[in-house]
Amino acid sequence: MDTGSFDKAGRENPDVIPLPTSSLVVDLDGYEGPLDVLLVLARDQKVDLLKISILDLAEQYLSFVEEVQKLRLEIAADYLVMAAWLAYLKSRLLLPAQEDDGPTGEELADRLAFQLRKLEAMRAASEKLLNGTVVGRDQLQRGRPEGVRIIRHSKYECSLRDLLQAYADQKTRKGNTNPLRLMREAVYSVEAALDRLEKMLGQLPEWTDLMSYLPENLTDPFSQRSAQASTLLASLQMAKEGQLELRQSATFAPIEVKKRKDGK
Amino acid sequence: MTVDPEHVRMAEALLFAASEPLDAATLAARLPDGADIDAVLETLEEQYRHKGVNLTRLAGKWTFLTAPDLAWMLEEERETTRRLSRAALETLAIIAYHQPVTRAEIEETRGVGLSRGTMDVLFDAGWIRPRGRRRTPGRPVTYGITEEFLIHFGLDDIKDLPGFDELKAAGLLDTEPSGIFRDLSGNDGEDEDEEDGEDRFDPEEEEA
Amino acid sequence: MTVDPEHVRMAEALLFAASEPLDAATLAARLPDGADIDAVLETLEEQYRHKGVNLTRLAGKWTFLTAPDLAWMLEEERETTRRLSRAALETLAIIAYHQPVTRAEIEETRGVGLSRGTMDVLFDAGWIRPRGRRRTPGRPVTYGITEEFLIHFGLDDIKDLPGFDELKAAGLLDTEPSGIFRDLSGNDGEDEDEEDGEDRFDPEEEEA
Repeated sequence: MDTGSFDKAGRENPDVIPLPTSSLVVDLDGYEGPLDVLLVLARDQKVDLLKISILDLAEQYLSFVEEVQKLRLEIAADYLVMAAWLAYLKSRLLLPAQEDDGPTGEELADRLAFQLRKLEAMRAASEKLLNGTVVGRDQLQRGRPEGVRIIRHSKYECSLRDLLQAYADQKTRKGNTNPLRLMREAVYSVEAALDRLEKMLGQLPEWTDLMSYLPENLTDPFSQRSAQASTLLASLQMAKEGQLELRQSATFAPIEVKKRKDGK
Repeated sequence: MTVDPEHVRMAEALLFAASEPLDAATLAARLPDGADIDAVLETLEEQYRHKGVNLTRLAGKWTFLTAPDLAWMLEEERETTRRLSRAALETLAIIAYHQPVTRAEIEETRGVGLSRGTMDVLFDAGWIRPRGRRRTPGRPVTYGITEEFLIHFGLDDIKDLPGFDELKAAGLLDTEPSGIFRDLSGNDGEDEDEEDGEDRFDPEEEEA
Repeated sequence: MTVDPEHVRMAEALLFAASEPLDAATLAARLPDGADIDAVLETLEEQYRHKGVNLTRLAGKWTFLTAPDLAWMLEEERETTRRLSRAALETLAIIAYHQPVTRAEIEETRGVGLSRGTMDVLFDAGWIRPRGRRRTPGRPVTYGITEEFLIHFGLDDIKDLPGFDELKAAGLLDTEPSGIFRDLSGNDGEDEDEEDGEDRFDPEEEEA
């Protein structure tokens, strides 16, 4: 395992702090968690991770954490849990094996060593990835690809069942929530006015007040105003179509209508 | 003519990676001093003359372009299947059941405005068409379904669409407490209106 | 080997024009029926081997790239690549080498919790994707790398990752938890359930 190359790269990295030495200038900010601290300490032993002394490492970590705690009271729980675990590991390693369940001290130490090797391997791999051939940096793609012009024909997927379901859903939904329907009764639609005007126009050949075409049964003022507006719109539409003539003798005077003789 | 093949490689890479055509001066500036840029370009032009890609001069600058006789390869026809949005599906259903129907009527039935894209999708699918104009103020365009619609949905006639009661019988309609909402639902009243509209629709105005 | 030079020209034009690597099937679909696409690609690869531009295989697809030895002169054309943080880079390596891998397994390998932003950066870059769910209690999502990752790092296949075979042989790519950091990462208990999770991963659950 090439620990050297990573070491070098690591130091170049701006967010890596100086390695803690015996002088112990410690700053936790630069570490990526307790495993990272262990890895840095292990590298300080300057041996292959396979031959590392986990016991030494545990002691170094514990004194490291102690040192940090002297300087700052706050230390992330992660680091303290690791310290506790390492203290436990140390005791398992030093005391004679007892007849209880659970892994032995050696087994635990092996696991930790394995974890460290694994992290080390991933670090080295990430460095190698970056130092390899990176497209866009070491090898460039065509700067001005003409591309493929795609002529797209869309085909939509929809079954009759989908269609019916959509209609049914919509009907159902609407059926349940449409309180505004009550208002609609009061509105006299332009269509209705047009219908009425068309039917009645022939019966009254002379100039007649437009308002006489309003439906008789309207009582409330809102409906009446609505009918007046709609009837006026209807008359304008019919005048445009050449079916009738409109006149008004003065401002605000009654509007009169007459069927056009040459109208259809 | 002796051209340093390394210079040719360099120019080739530069022209390939450049995001725009390069003129000889720019190339010369990037190549080692003393490179004979004209000879380099001439060599490259010759090398690529019969390839699928040619070194082409555009407005005095150089760039690689697909050989003109192969340009057709860069056009791809693609058919994509897409699902209709719920809005499009409902709109289509309303048009099918109520045609001819205006945009405003669709909006009223759905109780929500119709975004432009919704109708576009249905036109794109070839399922709806303008049918004519309603003889009401503003003369709004009415819409109906097309022959393709009938073919796609396997219908012989638009009247083959199941009616409201059949939908209910088929379990497609949630038969919620029907009595309570009957007055509110307004189906009766509104359908009446639309039926009138249908009658007034002037077939002569259809733009087939 | 006799290859129709017209087919070579066509493949050349397509590969030059494409804005991303193309696989053999895509090329074959665009070439005339019966074109020997493997032979065509082999011919092209050979023709361009010593040029300023090479035909390269990335993620199982083919693309033209500038020759690696000319990188120094293409300074200006180079994309400015975002620098990844050490955490992001390590996470990316762990995902690449161990995929499919869960968040908890990444955290265990690094011995530290993963901040939310770390994965976001990798997703943003388009280098990782969710792959499916581990069939263990909690059904955690697993992550893997994308084709873009392979393309960006100049790899044809995941097995081309540096040192992949050695690491695998050394057992360093096992995701079996050591149990040490159960308490550290705060995933207590859950890790236990994930033991031999890799074996239990159900490929059917992968969302391709």
